Amino acid sequence: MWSMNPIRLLKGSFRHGVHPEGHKEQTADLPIQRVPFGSRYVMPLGQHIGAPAKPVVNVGQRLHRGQLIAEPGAFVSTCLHSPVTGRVVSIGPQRHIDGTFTRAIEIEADPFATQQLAPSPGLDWRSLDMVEFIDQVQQAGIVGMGGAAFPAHVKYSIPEGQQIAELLVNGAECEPYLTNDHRLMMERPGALLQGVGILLEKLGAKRATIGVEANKQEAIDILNDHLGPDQPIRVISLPVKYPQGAEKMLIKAVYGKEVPAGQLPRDIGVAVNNVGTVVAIADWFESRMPLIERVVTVSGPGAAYPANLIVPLGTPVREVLRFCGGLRPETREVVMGGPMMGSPIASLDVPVMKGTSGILAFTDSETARPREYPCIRCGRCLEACPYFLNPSRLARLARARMFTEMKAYRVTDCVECGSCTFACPSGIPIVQLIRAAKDNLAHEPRDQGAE
Amino acid sequence: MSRKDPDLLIQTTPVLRQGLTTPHAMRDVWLSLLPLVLAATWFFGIGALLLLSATIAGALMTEWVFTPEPRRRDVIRDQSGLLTGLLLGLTLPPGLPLWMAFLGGAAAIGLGKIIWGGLGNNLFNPALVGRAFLLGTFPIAMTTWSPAGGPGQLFEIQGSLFALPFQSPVYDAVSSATPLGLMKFEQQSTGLMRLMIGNTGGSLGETSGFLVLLGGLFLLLRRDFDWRIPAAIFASAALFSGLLHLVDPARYPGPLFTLFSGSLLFGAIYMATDPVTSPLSPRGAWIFGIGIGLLVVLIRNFGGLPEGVMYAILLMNAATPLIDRYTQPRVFGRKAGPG
Amino acid sequence: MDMDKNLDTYQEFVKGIWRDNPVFVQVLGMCPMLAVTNSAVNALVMGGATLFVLMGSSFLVAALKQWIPKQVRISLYIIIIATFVTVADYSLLAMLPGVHKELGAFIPLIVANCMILGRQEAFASRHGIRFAVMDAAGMSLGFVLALFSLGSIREILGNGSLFNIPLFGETFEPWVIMILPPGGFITLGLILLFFNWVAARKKAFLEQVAQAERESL
Amino acid sequence: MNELVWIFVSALLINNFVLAYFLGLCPFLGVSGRLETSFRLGLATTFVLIVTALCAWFLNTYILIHAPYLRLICFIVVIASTVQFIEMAIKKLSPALFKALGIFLPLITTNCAILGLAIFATNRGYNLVEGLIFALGAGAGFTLAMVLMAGLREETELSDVPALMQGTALNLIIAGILSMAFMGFAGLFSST
Amino acid sequence: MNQRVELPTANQPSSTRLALSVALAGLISGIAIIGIYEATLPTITANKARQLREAVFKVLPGVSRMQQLGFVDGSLKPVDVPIEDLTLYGGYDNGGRFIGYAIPSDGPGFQDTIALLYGWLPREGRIVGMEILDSRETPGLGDKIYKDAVFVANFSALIPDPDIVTVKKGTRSAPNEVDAITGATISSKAVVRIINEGQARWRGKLPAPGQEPSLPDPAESPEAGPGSG
Ligand SMILES: Cc1cc2nc3c(=O)[nH]c(=O)nc-3n(C[C@H](O)[C@@H](O)[C@H](O)COP(=O)(O)O)c2cc1C
Ligand SMILES: Cc1cc2nc3c(=O)[nH]c(=O)nc-3n(C[C@H](O)[C@H](O)[C@H](O)COP(=O)(O)O)c2cc1C
Ligand SMILES: Cc1cc2nc3c(=O)[nH]c(=O)nc-3n(C[C@H](O)[C@H](O)[C@H](O)COP(=O)(O)O)c2cc1C
Ligand SMILES: Cc1cc2nc3c(=O)[nH]c(=O)nc-3n(C[C@H](O)[C@H](O)[C@H](O)CO)c2cc1C
Ligand code: SF4
Ligand code: SF4
Ligand code: SF4
Ligand code: SF4
Ligand code: FES
Repeated sequence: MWSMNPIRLLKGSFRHGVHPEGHKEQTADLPIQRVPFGSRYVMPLGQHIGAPAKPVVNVGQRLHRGQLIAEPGAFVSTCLHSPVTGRVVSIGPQRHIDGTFTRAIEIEADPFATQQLAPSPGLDWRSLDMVEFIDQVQQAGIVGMGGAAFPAHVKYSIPEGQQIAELLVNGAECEPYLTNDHRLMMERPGALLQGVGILLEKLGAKRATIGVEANKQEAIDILNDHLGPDQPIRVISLPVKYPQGAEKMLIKAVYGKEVPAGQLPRDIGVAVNNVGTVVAIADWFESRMPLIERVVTVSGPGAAYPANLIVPLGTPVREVLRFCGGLRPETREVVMGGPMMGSPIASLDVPVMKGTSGILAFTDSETARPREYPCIRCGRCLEACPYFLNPSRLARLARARMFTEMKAYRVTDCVECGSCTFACPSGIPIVQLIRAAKDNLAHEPRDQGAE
Repeated sequence: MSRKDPDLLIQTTPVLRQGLTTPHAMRDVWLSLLPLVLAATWFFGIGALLLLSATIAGALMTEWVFTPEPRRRDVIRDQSGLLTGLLLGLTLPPGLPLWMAFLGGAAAIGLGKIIWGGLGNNLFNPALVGRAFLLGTFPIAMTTWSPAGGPGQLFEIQGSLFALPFQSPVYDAVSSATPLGLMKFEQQSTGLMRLMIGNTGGSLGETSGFLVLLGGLFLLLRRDFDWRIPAAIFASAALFSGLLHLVDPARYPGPLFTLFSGSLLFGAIYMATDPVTSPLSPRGAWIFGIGIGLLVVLIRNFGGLPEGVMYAILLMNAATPLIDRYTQPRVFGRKAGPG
Repeated sequence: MDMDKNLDTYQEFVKGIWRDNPVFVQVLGMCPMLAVTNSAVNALVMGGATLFVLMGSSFLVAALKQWIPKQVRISLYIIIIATFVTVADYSLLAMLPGVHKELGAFIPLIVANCMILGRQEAFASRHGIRFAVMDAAGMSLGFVLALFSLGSIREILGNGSLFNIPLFGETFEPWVIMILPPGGFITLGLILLFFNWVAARKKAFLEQVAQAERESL
Repeated sequence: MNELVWIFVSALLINNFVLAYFLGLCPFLGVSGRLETSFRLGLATTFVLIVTALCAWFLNTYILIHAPYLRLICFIVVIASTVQFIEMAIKKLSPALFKALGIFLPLITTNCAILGLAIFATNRGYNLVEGLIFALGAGAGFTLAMVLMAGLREETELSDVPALMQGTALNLIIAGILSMAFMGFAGLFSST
Repeated sequence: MNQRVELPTANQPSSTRLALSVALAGLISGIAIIGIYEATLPTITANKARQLREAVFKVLPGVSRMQQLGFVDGSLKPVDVPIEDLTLYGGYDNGGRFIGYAIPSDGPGFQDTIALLYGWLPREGRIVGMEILDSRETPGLGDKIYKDAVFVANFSALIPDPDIVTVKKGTRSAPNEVDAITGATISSKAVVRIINEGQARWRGKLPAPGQEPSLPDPAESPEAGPGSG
């Protein structure tokens, strides 16, 4: 089914994109450490894409680690579990990353608890049918850990008539600074392959591919060592380029195929998962551990001691940073996620969530914005945009507030990867303008409807 | 914790930027032109420096006067006005009176840039607008070429430079024909070696093919321009002139002469590549370059003028919005480009 | 006509010269204007011919307006205008053959000048003879003024002379482009720029005055 | 043959109706805001120019040799009514074509490019074939100028053009620069 | 402001009335035009004839009378209406003796068509004068083809054998060479080419020397009817 285009094979990647400096050496060799349990945990009810979860606990109720604390609010929604053994302190508004408030369950850890999960033999996943499997994934609260936090069980609900032929595991980790996926692949190859096995069988895919960028050669070697002789799993080394990890780019890089605009990978028979997601699957089915902790990279020039950490969800960023030496005084900005697509945080009180891959601290030298000059139409943004849009034009249209015209220029296809802004020598905040324009467009139909 | 949290900036990502900025690109271009300036001084005496100062002064003063206050510092800082003046100066004949050069610089910025809204908004190459204005205004002075001298004449300044404003120049020496003029009107070819080294008649900056290529190489390595544009110009000029040469070798010069004579190298490397006035998309860049090459061969071989690089670039500048419109890249996952 | 009551002869006359100048403000009748304004003489002759045609046809249209059926009025205006143009064309050919040669095809093209037809439709057909003629006179004088200023700028810079009288002596270096087509476009563009600038300055000044008055109250 | 090539190239590039003869400036400055419209207006104008060349030749050969003084009136009346007639015919025969081009016809018929073509063709004594080639070149040249202008103007809409320059002032300067660029075609094919 | 009140339909004029008013206007306008035409015709014709005569006399020194000749049915005859492409003017002295031809020719120049007239003495095989009738060459450059007396003087004694050729300024060395104008090479070459084309067009069509058409009636002043339009 997958005819490989020879030219694509030679190139082995998608076209366009940018090459930011990796800065991964700060943490690539640091083994994952566990952050000790603290006292206060905050679990926002909407830390995934879709409807917020509904609390099933009351204030004051005692919890043990891994206990269900909120159930899905809809099909596109998922469960939350308590990251610690402790007590519900409040259910109400808490700081969110963008500075607004969001409903969250606040938990006080029991200082004397061992914080051990009860040992479990796991689940006999082979006997589950598809409906039960999907239900289990939702029960485990698993969401995509590549950043989008899209509930995994929704991704696995393949509509009638579609067939998944290929499982693609996203180990690209193209964002600079981040090494959490890298370490995970090195340190838990067994779990990863286990998870791949489960997904292969349950999704009915014929083959799995783990796509890893070439700057993680040790991970590739370790995974290859762990691969059995006739497993339908292969590990592919990809040239380093941002945004290789964007799923459609990864598919292009691995299979040479384009997912048509407006469609999903599964429409061409591919399921894409981040390595973290796959490990979470393995953890649930092998040892019944729901998604209550994740690997986070703490790095950036403002971080005193960069590290790769296993962090219980809900841990305030402040606590994570304190564990690894805090921030340097020259820190100006803290970003949750990668430096290209992550979100700056307004307060160190926000908690680590399911989608948090990194906590990066930047100083003046990174955050000082270049002086803005007029667009000189150099075309660098065009050559950066992996979606082959015309960011220069989009930015000019956005400035002229010609939002409707932007639709003709396919502004809706933009994934906001930021490559264009990165590449622009005139310092034009292109992706920022695009985001603002998209906001405007999103509100437009409603306004018209009201008239 | 006793220590206070830092005041956190909230600046949307991406945090990182690739290092190059617009003033850097402009600086690279004028740096790469310095060898040409030196060569021009060597061949035409220090009068060349005066001429270049006149165009630059005309350009910068116009830009300063007509830019509203808050942006004045920026427009000087971005160095594009300096570049326009310098590039215009390098396309002028060595004996042009200074007042004309100053006027040319003013026209370049005034007509070519300010009225469009300044840097980035102009649709025609400002330096070439200035040159076209001068050529149309003073056709005789602009086609009177003084011969290239040597270091012996380094400190001799041609009297014609100092013609009073609004007055016709008087030339000291007999004017010399340029290689293209010789070719067109006397069917006389000039050797390739002389074209490369540059001791031929012609504009200040275009005479030494070798140095122009060297500057181009520098810009290529620094990735300051779109290499496709010069590549397409060279390829199409060579192809079309080669075809004509096959038809009638006596009448139409071959590809090598076409490439190395006149301002083709200079125009292709420094002026067609002006990012502001050339197409955005890679496919557009190819079409743009091929169009320039074709027009140059057309004008040189069939037109009334010996040289057509300037007109070819201006005409393709005019077509650039159309090229851009019809060469939108195909959007990822779609069958066609936008628009 | 009753609407004529609130008109003022003088006002109708001057408005065409500056405030509603057909070229600089309304941007009408550009073609003949740019094509022939490479010297002051050509510009004046062309302006004179236009003045003759416009005044004549405005007079006729205003005089005959009761008899002109609405449905065919445009055809009749054009016939009237074309007649005057032909008269102007032959008279010039007989009287000033040299200038006629330079103006060439552009005299007959006065027929197509939208300003003339526009005045018939917008003014002459709705007003009395006196105002129609005043309006036509003002508009044509405005047109002549525009042609003349453009023509003299182009001739002075492009040829160093005005009405063929050299102004700057032998060694003047003419700005050839001013006489060529690009010079026409660019000069008119710059004149319009100047008009915009004056208008903007005037507006700013009036606003300042209003502001000062408000403050002093 | 050579003569025909020169008539065509001259009307198309060297002596472009708009950029060198200043004919048809109203549509050029007024209707060139949108590329699509400009192109269609250009096509419609080319069509009317060709009709004009036919009419002019017919009138010159059969009528005006007897009554030269009726030239102007004849041109206007005959061209306008022929175009009117064709307009009605197109409307009947091909509503699609009418929608694409027909709406421009009334706008064009009285414009000076049309009349200018008739007068130039007469003054130069072109025969039928020469007249048609002249019309074709003039129309193509007009379309070229319109389309280039429209492309440039659409782009300036997104630029920070100073308020004082906006509108006709800038358009005239663009036309001036275009006209300068077209000077490069001077002498084209005339020496061969 | 100008609210137009639509007239009731009953008052609408009938289409015959519309047609009649247009026809009436046409009639009046026709009369006016014929009037001015008749009034100016003598002056205009006289002007044109004078201009033509002056040009012919200028390119054919010594000529004081002329007539329009056309190539019809294989021979050169006096004609009233010019024959397309094949019209020229015979020049005669006071005594009615034939001297030479003034040949009009035109062709593309640097900017636009150049129309010129040149004087040709068939007996001596010499060109003796050239006058530009119409051109749009660049002021200051191309217009030297008629403003530069030195260039025009090139054409006062030229032997086109076999053709005229243009040479670089100052290098004229043979009787068939013309010095180009520096800076206006194209225009100067165009003039030469246009004359050569004129020569080529008439080659073999001019009668043998001595057989030229004579003036119809030496006493009557010849009138060359200028083309209309
Ligand atoms: C970028 C550039 C473009 C030029 N374009 C033109 C042109 O279009 N026409 C022209 O006559 N000269 C142009 N020149 C100057 C000529 O190249 C001139 O120096 C050349 O050698 C022509 O000489 P000639 O016309 O006297 O033979 C240009 C120069 C440069 C540097
Ligand atoms: C610009 C961009 C870059 C991305 N980079 C990565 C990446 O490096 N690694 C990754 O796992 N997911 C990345 N993602 C998310 C993937 O597109 C995709 O959602 C994810 O691999 C799906 O797996 P998940 O649902 O298990 O997270 C990126 C998305 C975008 C839009
Ligand atoms: C604005 C302009 C106008 C020109 N006008 C003419 C012209 O009218 N006639 C002409 O032969 N050449 C004209 N030229 C062409 C140049 O002068 C050309 O270089 C010249 O013909 C070369 O001749 P040369 O070798 O004698 O200098 C013009 C050039 C320019 C730039
Ligand atoms: C590679 C490169 C080439 C340039 N070439 C020109 C040029 O030919 N003429 C010019 O006026 N400016 C040139 N510039 C400067 C700048 O882009 C130009 O002034 C803008 O057109 C002004 O808006 C160039 C800049 C770069 C980076
Ligand atoms: S942010 Fe959007 S426009 Fe910019 S490079 Fe990414 S996909 Fe393209
Ligand atoms: S990279 Fe920046 S300056 Fe270059 S074209 Fe894009 S927006 Fe304009
Ligand atoms: S209508 Fe004709 S004459 Fe009037 S301005 Fe337009 S193009 Fe010129
Ligand atoms: S009405 Fe016609 S002639 Fe008048 S301005 Fe408009 S387009 Fe030009
Ligand atoms: S690895 Fe590319 S953004 Fe996550």
